[in-house]
Amino acid sequence: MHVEEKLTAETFPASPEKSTLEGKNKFLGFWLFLGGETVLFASLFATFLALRNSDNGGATTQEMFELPLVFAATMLLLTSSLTSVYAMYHMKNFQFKKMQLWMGITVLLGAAFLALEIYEFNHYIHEYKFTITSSALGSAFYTLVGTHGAHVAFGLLWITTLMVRNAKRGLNLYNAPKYYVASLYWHFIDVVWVFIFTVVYLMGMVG
Amino acid sequence: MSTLTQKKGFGAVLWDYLTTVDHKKIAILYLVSGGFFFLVGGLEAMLIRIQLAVPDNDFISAGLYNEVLTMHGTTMIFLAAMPLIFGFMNAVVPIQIGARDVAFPFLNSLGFWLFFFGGLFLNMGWFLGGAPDAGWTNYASLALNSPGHGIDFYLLGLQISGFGTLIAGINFLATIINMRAPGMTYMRMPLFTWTTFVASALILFAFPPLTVGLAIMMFDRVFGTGFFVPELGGNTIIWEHLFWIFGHPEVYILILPAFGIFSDVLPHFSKKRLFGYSSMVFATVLIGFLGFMVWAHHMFTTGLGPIANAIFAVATMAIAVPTGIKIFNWMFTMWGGSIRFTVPMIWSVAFIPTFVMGGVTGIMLAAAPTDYQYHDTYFVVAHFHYVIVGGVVMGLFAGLHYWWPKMFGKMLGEKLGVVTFVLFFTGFHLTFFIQHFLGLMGMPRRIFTFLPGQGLEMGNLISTVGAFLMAAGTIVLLWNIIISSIKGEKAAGDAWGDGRNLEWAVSSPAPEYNFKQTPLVRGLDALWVERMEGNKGMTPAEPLGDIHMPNGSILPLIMSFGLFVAAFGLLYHSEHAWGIPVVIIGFGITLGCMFLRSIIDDHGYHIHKEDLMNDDNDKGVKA
Amino acid sequence: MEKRLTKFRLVAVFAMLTLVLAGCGEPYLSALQPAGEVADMQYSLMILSTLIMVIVIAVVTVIFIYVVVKFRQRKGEENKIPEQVEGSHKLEIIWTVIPILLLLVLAVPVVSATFELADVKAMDKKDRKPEDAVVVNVRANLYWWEFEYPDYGIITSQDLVVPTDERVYFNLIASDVKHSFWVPSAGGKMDTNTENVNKFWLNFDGNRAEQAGEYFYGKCAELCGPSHALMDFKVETKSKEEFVQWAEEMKNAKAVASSDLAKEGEKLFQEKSCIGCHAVTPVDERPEQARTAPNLASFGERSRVAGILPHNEENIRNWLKDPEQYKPGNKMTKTYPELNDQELDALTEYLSGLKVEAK
Amino acid sequence: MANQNSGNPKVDLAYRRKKNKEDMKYQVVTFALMIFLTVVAFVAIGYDGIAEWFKIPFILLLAVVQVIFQLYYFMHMSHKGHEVPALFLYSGIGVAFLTVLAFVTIIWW
Ligand code: HEA
Ligand code: HEA
Ligand code: HEC
Ligand code: CUA
Ligand SMILES: [Cu+2]
Repeated sequence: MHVEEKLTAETFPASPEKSTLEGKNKFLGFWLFLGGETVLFASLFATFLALRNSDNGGATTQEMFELPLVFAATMLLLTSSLTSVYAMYHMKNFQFKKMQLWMGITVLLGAAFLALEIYEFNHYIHEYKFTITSSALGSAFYTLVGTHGAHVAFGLLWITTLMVRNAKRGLNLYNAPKYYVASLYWHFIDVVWVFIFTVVYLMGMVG
Repeated sequence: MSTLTQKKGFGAVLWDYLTTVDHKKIAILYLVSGGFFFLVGGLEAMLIRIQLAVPDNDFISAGLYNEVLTMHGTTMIFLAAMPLIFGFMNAVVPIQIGARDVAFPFLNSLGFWLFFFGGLFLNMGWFLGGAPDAGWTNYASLALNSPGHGIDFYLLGLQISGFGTLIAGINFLATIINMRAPGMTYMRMPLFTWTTFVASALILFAFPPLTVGLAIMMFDRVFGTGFFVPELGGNTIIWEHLFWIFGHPEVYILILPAFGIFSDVLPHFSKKRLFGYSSMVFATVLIGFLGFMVWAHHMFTTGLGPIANAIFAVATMAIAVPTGIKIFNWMFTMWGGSIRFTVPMIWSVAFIPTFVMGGVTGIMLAAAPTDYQYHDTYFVVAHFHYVIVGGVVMGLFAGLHYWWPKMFGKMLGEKLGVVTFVLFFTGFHLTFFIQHFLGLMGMPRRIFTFLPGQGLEMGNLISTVGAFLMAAGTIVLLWNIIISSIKGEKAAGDAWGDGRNLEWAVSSPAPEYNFKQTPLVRGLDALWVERMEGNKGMTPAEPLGDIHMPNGSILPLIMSFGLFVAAFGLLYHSEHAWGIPVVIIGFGITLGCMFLRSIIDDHGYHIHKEDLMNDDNDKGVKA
Repeated sequence: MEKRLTKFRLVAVFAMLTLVLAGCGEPYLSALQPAGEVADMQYSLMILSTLIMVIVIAVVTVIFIYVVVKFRQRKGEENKIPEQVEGSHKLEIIWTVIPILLLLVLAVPVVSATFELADVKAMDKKDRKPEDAVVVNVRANLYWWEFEYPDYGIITSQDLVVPTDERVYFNLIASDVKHSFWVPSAGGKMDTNTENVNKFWLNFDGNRAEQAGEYFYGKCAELCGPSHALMDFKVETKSKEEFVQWAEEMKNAKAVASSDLAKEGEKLFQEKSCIGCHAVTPVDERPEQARTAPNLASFGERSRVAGILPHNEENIRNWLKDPEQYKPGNKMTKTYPELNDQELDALTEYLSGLKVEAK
Repeated sequence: MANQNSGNPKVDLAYRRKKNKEDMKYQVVTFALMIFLTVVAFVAIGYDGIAEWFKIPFILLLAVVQVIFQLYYFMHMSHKGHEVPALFLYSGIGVAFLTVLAFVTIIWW
């Protein structure tokens, strides 16, 4: 089966992401990559935890963090996880248009999340003079949350590129694994965020 | 001459190598650049030994010594040993598992070029106002205190090459999991493939902490963050942990593939199957696993407290058990065999007692209270050169001689090989054995000179003499390579005779598609099994058909070059206005290439059945 | 009987190993010639572990040589195909279990010694009296050491003075980059970190200290910059009474310049801003951060200049003239106006006369 | 190629669509649970009536449960063919756990 062969809903395989060797490799390689990312974020979390009280006399996390904002951000990201699941659902059903649509919604939600985060950082910097250089806590906070944010931004770029690139030619076995892997990446970002809101924000409120 | 390889001009050959995604050519790229860096690192070692030959020497100054010392360690570990290992993995592993290619040919090439430009960047320090000087461990307080840009070269250079390593690791994992030929079950994989697998897994989990450590230290130095600045509430111990969480697995990343090489060579030249294959596999996995829970044995004197020290001491000692299993299995592989002392075999045989000596001093170091005495002395230097040179480098030498014919189609001279061995081996023990005692007698490591009258003169002089012997051995090796590539004997597919694994079933060098027909594997030591049943070669698992090949690409090189450029911008951004624009340009190049890569479809090409049939008969046939 | 014999053999091997190793190095510097409780403990662990390792190496070597000699391919055997043995469970169990046992033998004393050596309860005790335990605050600085005796309110540099035959407790910290405090003859090292205080103890054996000579040598064991190699210090041991007496004398010591030349030196010491960094009395009440240079109160009695050069007028003079030549990257170079010959003489004279001990 | 089913594409399709739909139902339930867990965590922290010592372990537990949902349902780890990914992910989590554990226990200054 050639990868770019035009398929129909009937001939489209059940696991399009794994029905070519390239797809299988991509699928596996990406999971491996996520294993490594786990350790990468763990190192950042660990560093943050070691420095979470090193505020250098500046504002403490209890003073700064505002739960409503974090809650809103969390809802946006969690929902975007669900919308990307919808996109994959339509991919399996070979409904390209619907898939694109849900991917698009995912991107919008992700962008909204990112905007909130930028607003939040800006707020801390101007309101509390809490910057990446003001204390070790600041360094650890912005690096951890910022790395996550950078992942979100990269994810947005990636998914958008995919959508634009494939808008005209529809779904095939060459690009199905790409979409699949991008959605895995998106879920992973969500997983990391679950720990960020728990460990950084919620635990930061407890002190 | 085959229809596929016509004579090409120099330019075409160069272009071919710059754009290649063929694992066998990437192997050669790794081998050549790793070999070059080995010479550089060795030269630095010679400077160290000359400086320390006599007390109060002023051959090189204190500041320069620290740079040489740091670059020696860093170059040897990151730019020599690892790439050489990757070279052999690339040359051999896909063939050993009966694959036509690796899982990600494009990424494979990207991994190489990232390493290459990272290494280049690291060494730029020499020409641009100072190399890193805080030791290869680059402890935070000293690194942040170091003036000039040396440390920045270290941080950015290793960051770039680290990405390359990570990519290479993922590639090998995916290759071994997904690309094995029919019948090549996990428990039939040659040990070199197994150790590649485990080492790649270690890379996958060990490099991210290094990435984080390098990144946050770079932030501290370049942007003024406070991770390691006590005045801002930072903590330098974090660096030590991050470094060693990476650093300890790293030493197993180096040694495991070397173990793999020995595990392939010893059975081959003993004409016997590997003794206790499954326990060898088990031991490999166990070493990899334990490797992640012992890192703090490098930090016994940091002040972690007795509970942590005791736990890490005992955990470290546990590694003796799986390693011991391996040592005995190797000896019993030879037991009852018919040992042929070829050059690779000589290296492998000599490795056994040498490594045991290095390993047992490791256990001595693991005894926390005594490590308070050994730590940061020449005893440690002796330990790790015994395991690294006596293990890794000897493994590389064994592998080099063993697979040279497979990679280049010509044998290396055996006589000169023996000369190299004798010189290097004698020199090695002369250099490093005495260092155990120097350490115990009170000589700290990383000192640029020592004072007369403290009883350290004799030992240091002997050590230096030994180093010259090693250098002589290395030079003979270079000579051997030159001579034999001019008039070496042409190697057959099964270059050494009695080959056991699949790499000996294809021609030397292997055709670009490795196997005309994917082989069917029917047991451990696949080729040997066929031979014992009277077959000449492997049984094919598929009919002859078109072979799908990936296209070459120049993008990996440009992508890596982009990061190289960006790194310069970052390094100089605080003192030159062009810094930030250069960062943007650099990242732009890289992102642009990534963008191109993702929008240009690359379906590769096919080698047609007819061409394969016309192709030189003895290429890849037996499969 | 049987048991006693094996025990005897063990002791004999121990003794032999001890003899062999003890020949090594200088008694004031070598970890192989321990001179105190900690070093002894570590030394006996070293011997124990070496012994185990010698056994391991011996076993491996014997099998190894046998195999390599016995099973090499001889002429005419080129086509022989040895039996393809898969493995042997019995053997594998043997070489799994025996190493585990050997490691247990090592691990038990290792763990107990780890806790023993970390026992600093005595110094942390609430309302500890100076008589209970001697405490020294060690502060490591780029290429020089400061030793503060909080119980006596005095400070020395470069030369550590300790009482013998009792546990001396140390608080260790670094003021700039990480260093490591190591007196090989007395025991293993402990790092001086930049952000936290480390604690440990040593014990100096009076008799063996005497045999070792005037001083024990101490070293910095963590790469800290160009002059890391030269960051040495000395340890002077005294009996408890002498130590207490010394401390009292230190408390009351004053810098006095006797000769005219020395008086001139004293004046220069003020004028050339030396006093801005160096204190000349052992009681220095400035905060740590202000104490940026070695305390010179007892400089006249030291055995080394800057921790490394033999103590004589020639070297003092040379040091003052160009410290960079002796310790690259040190923090004194270029911080004071250049000195002419006459000024050098005067300062040397003055510095040589800085003594605290009433001898 | 990858059509492991009956061979009649029409039947397969209908069957697969149905199955996918079922899957999707689970996904939505999963999502609802995740939202619920999140709300509980936020409320637990915001509410003063809960003992302080209890809060941190409690929300950590909630996070772990939620992540398991993400991995097994959203990321399909419950489907077969995920043995190797699971192995590597868990290894990664193991290393991650050790790292975090070390940083919260033996870096205390
Ligand atoms: C290839 C590299 C390599 C390898 C394989 C090893 C292997 C081991 N290493 Fe080594 N090590 C280094 C490279 C390596 N090391 C480096 C580079 C450093 C210094 C880093 C720096 O500070 O710059 C270092 C430092 C180092 C230290 C820190 C010392 C210090 O700084 O104070 C310690 C402490 O525990 C240690 C322990 C060990 C142990 C227990 C093993 C074990 O894996 C060894 C196991 C092998 C055997 C034990 C032999 C065979 C076994 C038998 C025959 C069975 C019977 C044996 C017994 C019962 C004992 N190593
Ligand atoms: C793979 C790792 C590796 C390898 C192979 C080596 C190989 C050697 N090493 Fe090194 N070494 C380290 C890793 C390695 N080392 C590390 C990690 C450190 C710690 C650094 C730190 O503290 O931060 C260290 C530190 C170290 C020290 C301690 C320095 C100090 O603490 O002050 C010494 C001293 O003797 C030393 C010596 C040597 C010698 C003599 C060799 C020899 O085996 C080298 C043999 C090779 C040659 C001799 C090649 C020479 C070739 C030529 C001369 C050819 C001429 C050139 C051309 C033709 C172009 N090494
Ligand atoms: C910036 C502060 C500074 C100034 C000013 C300074 N020194 Fe120093 N001095 C140091 C430091 C730091 C050292 C330790 C150097 C080392 O060993 O690395 C030192 C070491 C010495 C030593 C050797 C100490 C020993 O214990 O062996 C002498 C003697 C000395 N200085 C004398 C002087 C004199 C005399 C002057 C004035 C002319 C002077 N110093 C000015 C910082 C200073
Ligand atoms: Cu201080 Cu080395
Ligand atoms: Cu280690």
